[in-house]
Amino acid sequence: MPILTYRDALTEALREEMERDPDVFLMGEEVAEYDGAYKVSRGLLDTFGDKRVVDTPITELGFAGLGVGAAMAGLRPIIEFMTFNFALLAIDQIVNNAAKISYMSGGQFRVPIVFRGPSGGALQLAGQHSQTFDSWYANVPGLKVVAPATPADAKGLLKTSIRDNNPVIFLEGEMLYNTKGEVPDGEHLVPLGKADVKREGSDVTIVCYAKSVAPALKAADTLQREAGISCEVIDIRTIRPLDTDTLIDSVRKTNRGVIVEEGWPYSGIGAQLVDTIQREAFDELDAPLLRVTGADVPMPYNKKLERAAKPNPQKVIDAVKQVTYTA
Amino acid sequence: MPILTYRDALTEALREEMERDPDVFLMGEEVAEYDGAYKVSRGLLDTFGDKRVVDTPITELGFAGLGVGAAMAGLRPIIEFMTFNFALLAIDQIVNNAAKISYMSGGQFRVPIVFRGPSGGALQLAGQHSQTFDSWYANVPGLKVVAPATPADAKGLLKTSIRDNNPVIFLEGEMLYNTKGEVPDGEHLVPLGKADVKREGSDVTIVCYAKSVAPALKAADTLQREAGISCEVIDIRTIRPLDTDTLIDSVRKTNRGVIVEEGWPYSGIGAQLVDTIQREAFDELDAPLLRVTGADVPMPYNKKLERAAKPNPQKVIDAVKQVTYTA
Amino acid sequence: MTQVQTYAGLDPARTDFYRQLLHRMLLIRRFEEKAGEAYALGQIGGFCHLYIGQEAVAVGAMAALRDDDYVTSSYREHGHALARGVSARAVMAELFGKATGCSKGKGGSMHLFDAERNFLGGHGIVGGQIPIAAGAAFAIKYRGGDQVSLCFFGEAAVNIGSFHETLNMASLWDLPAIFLVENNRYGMGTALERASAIDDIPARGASYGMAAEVVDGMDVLATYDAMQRAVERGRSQKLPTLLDVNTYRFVGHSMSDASHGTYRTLEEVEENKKNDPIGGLCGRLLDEQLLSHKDIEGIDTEAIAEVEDAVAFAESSPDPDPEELYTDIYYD
Amino acid sequence: MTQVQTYAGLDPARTDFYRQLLHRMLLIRRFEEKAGEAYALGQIGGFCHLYIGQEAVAVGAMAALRDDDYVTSSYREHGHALARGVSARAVMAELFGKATGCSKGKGGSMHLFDAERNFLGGHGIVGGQIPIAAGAAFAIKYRGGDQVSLCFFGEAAVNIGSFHETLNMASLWDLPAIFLVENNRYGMGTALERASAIDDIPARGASYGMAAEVVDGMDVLATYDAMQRAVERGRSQKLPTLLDVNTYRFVGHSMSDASHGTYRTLEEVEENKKNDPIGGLCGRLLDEQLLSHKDIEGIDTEAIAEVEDAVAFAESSPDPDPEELYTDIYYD
Ligand SMILES: Cc1ncc(C[n+]2csc(CCOP(=O)(O)OP(=O)(O)O)c2C)c(N)n1
Ligand SMILES: Cc1ncc(C[n+]2csc(CCOP(=O)(O)OP(=O)(O)O)c2C)c(N)n1
Ligand SMILES: [Mg+2]
Ligand SMILES: [Mg+2]
Repeated sequence: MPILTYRDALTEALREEMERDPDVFLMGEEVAEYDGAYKVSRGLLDTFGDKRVVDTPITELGFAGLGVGAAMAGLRPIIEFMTFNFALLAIDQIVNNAAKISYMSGGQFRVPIVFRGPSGGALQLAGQHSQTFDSWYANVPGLKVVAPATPADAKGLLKTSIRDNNPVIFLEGEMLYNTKGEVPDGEHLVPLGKADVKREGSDVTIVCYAKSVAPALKAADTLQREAGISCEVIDIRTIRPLDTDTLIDSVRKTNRGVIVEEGWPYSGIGAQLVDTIQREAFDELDAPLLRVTGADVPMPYNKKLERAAKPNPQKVIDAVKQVTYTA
Repeated sequence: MPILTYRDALTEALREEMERDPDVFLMGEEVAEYDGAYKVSRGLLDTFGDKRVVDTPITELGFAGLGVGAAMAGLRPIIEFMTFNFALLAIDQIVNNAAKISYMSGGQFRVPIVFRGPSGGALQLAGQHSQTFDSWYANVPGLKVVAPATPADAKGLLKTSIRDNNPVIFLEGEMLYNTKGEVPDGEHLVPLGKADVKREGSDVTIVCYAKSVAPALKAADTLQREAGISCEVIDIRTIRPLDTDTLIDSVRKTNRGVIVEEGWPYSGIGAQLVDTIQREAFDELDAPLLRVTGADVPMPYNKKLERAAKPNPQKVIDAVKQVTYTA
Repeated sequence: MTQVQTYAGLDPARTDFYRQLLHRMLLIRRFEEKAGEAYALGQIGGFCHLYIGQEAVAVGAMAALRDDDYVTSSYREHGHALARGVSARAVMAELFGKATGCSKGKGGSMHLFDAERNFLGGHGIVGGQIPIAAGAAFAIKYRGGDQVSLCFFGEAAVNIGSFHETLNMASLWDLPAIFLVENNRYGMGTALERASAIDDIPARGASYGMAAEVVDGMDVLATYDAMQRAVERGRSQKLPTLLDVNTYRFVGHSMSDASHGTYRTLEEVEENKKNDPIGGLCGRLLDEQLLSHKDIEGIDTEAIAEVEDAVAFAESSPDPDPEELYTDIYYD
Repeated sequence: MTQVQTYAGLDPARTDFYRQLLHRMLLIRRFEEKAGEAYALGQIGGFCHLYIGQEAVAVGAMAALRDDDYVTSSYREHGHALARGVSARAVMAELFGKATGCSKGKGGSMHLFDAERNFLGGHGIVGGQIPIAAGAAFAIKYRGGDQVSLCFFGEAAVNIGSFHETLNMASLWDLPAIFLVENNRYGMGTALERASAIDDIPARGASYGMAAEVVDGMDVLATYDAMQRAVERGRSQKLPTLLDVNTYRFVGHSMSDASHGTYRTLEEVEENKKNDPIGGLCGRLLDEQLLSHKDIEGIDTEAIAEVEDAVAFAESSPDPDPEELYTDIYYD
């Protein structure tokens, strides 16, 4: 299988879907002439022209809403947010229009649109540029929320998202763009709503997605090696709809769980996973479910403070040791 | 003690704080000449004039941000959103500026501002006007989130919020404005971060706030009367900061909990409460914690569907019976 | 660029067309009157924003459109839906929350939709529909079609960000969109001049290099004419237009708002009612003897009957099935 | 209303003032050059947007202000902070993320703050600072003061909703605000005319009934003069002003953007560099013999020393305590 970066995998997905369906277009700030602020749309303007790869003014609310209207009129827009921090300005269009128009119209209109871009922190981007609102989008009925961790999933999930007839929030990671991995050749589609067991194990279930997969796997490695603790690592991949079955099956087996996410703790994704797991597998739990989250602070600029604010393998290890009472 | 409506209690709080501190002003759509869309600011223009009671254009992002700047320059703005549905347009200013400026400036600037208005559903207002984003605001470090259920708390918490040196999201309820209750005479301040045990009990803890307090209390009544189940009902009142101690103490006693909220389930407030409770009181729990939430759908217009989508006493009763294994 | 159009003389050969316009306006008027009654009876709930006084705008504007054009509106859209050809039955049933409504009872008064008629909805967030309409115009251009996308919104919406962002894009990209400001001079209780630094709405268009026109929205034919120019500009030149259509609502903002008292006087309302768009058209048709009093009465009777039929239909229609709570969240 | 100001002749009596302007511009230039180097060395992280080429704007504008006026800016604000009098030490230490930085190392390059100097910050969301500046202006008016509130933002920000919403309010309410568009002709890689339906920024002001002026932002004295008029309008008439200050950035948008190649040519950049604002002022001071080459060298040496001191200070300053992660979230 070819080795691709996460970035190139996304570019391939965009290219293939634009080739496949002339109704698919890409719109956003700097996506065309500049090849994308993070170069995810590299080369697409050359191939598809400025009708289908459209640079916008700095007008998040406007072009997000324009995408919704274009989708209602039959197109399949892909709206790039330079980062999802800026999507706060557009969130009214996402929540009140994209997510609700199918329902409010009694199913007459569909809104097949993908909102995509990097989400979460990178390095020293400070308070306004280091946030992730995964749990907000997941909160909203009518949206689907996808957050791939690997190049293969980036490609396969983006292709599926573009073909979906509903609004999809597609959360990428600036820190993931340069990561590499095998990506299956040819048509590669990954279904929404299906978790991926990244590593099998028997003692503790570690649930993670997107950027938190790497520290989770690293922690699992270390724990196996140093403490003989066998961790099952589950990458949920799709936040909404959630693959509850895979989670519950795993916890039924391990009787313990740790959830890792980049976002803030209060009512984060992990909170919902805890709620779901304790409800469905109460009797099988041998310890409280623990969470490793981003620190409950605006992201500081200073490198050391920032590092301390983020999830890392050691924090996962500590949590696993706590739930296995080996701390 | 005088009996006041929730609306009049809020008006009194506004009036008293505006009298007390000339830096306090009220701004929003229709707050002045129209006395407020829901008449919460009735009479304030007459008393304080249009310098301190300011009608705005329909410009949520703009006047929310203007409030932040005025607060940085030393005033204490109260920004009314006609409803919190419209605050989505302003959420960038709330999250990126109001919540973060103290931190990003290394504590040099304070942003003493209250964003207030009705939140959540009323009657048949349909998808775009029947939402509550409590869990979104609670997710954000730097904000405080307050949601009073009674006239006394409405007054006491609003006064405290106005005096707080930090941004406060103050969630009122359109369906609560006409409810009545005793309000202590004279200076009445309720601290933020302190839950209120609305009813003592020993078998199950029901956690609720704002509009969900009434169905919780009704359910508790019925359960006591008809099934002999004794429910402790806790109104958290302040969503952030959360009075964890009161919650945990109660669950340690009852060993069971049900959480009631109006919002959508995925990563709602209840999810966080479940996370907190199972973590802090794991060994004391005799049943999974259950949640009663708004249905996971955009709010439909039809009256019966709408009714079915909201929490009600019967749903609380069912959940309590489940956690007491008496269903 | 900024001029008030007045219409000069009727064309007898177009009497049928005038009759249609009159019928649509009367249908809307009678529909809204009934909706008000049904609201008082509790048959309609929620927010309900009547269109009485503004009928000439929807009817005149829509008469200039083809079936394959797109229309998007605000929460004050009963009239737009009816003028677009959505049946009185489907609209009334929607207000009653019934399964037979044009949004299956899920949308209600503020969220009327009709996919067959490219009616992209009633929207409840002020300004929220403006970029949506531009999106439909973008799709037209993308496909090389010659339709236009018409967007209705109130004059208070010109102060919100989405208006600004959208007009800039529409002008920058030459989208065949028509931004029709229904300027009834108030946004709820706030008069235009208390919310807008300048009350010259076409000047706003100029700041995007967009053609703009002031239109007498109490005159259905003047509205129709101005719209024809805008439609032409969209269809053949692929350019957007901003229309400042002056009108007046004879009723309160919504059912909970009195028609006068707080923010405008009874005199002002009465003065404006003298300029009733329906009375105006009737007067001219009578003056030029294109229709008789009896003809007009006949049209009105027809409209009343249609509305009564719609109410009966709505009353006898079923509520949505309880399971409908969980359908249509996703489109399959 | 729309006119380019050109400055006619220097006043020998004001040589000290010119010297100060030159010093500030050189300080910014040298500071930014060093910041670029420190970034390359990994001493500065994150996004870092240099101000090289635009120095006359910050320095000319700020020279027209009093200490009790307010200033708000974007992420490209190193120059604004320095021109406002924040010490090079405090700014450099902030870029280094140190506890001694003007935001205690928590804000970084995009979030410089200085409460003592009413410097309301560097803001990272395009347009996000515009309503904040209006809020300070509102506070001034509320208290009956005669200060003004100056807001810096780029020309690409004029297309965003908050610009529109804020300018309407500022004009409607007569707020003493100055909206200064630093028009460097590009928003990242997008030229003004590819993002704005019209490139006439003062016309945008007209649509709010706001006084507007085009200013040569490569000329520090022209900028100062225009600002004086705007300040006067704010202080005595309590009216807002929109300034379209034409400038050019000689460097890339941020450290990861090349100065030329993708969206502008080397020739264009070189052509604009001939119009260097520092060279321009030096040339005139030399021409009119107000300063000698040696004077200028002395000023530059001083600036370089100040920057080197700042770097040494930043390097030797401590990181914030680990506990600082959890302080300042709330203000007590
Ligand atoms: C963003 C937003 N803010 C506030 C409201 C509440 N609101 C509903 S209609 C309205 C007035 C709108 O006036 P205008 O645009 O002139 O339309 P009209 O009602 O006159 O048809 C307001 C403030 C809303 N729906 N959306
Ligand atoms: C709302 C928002 N959208 C996008 C960005 C990303 N971004 C940062 S700077 C910039 C260009 C701004 O250009 P301009 O306003 O002209 O200022 P300049 O950088 O030229 O000083 C963009 C698109 C952002 N920070 N905020
Ligand atoms: Mg109006
Ligand atoms: Mg620029």
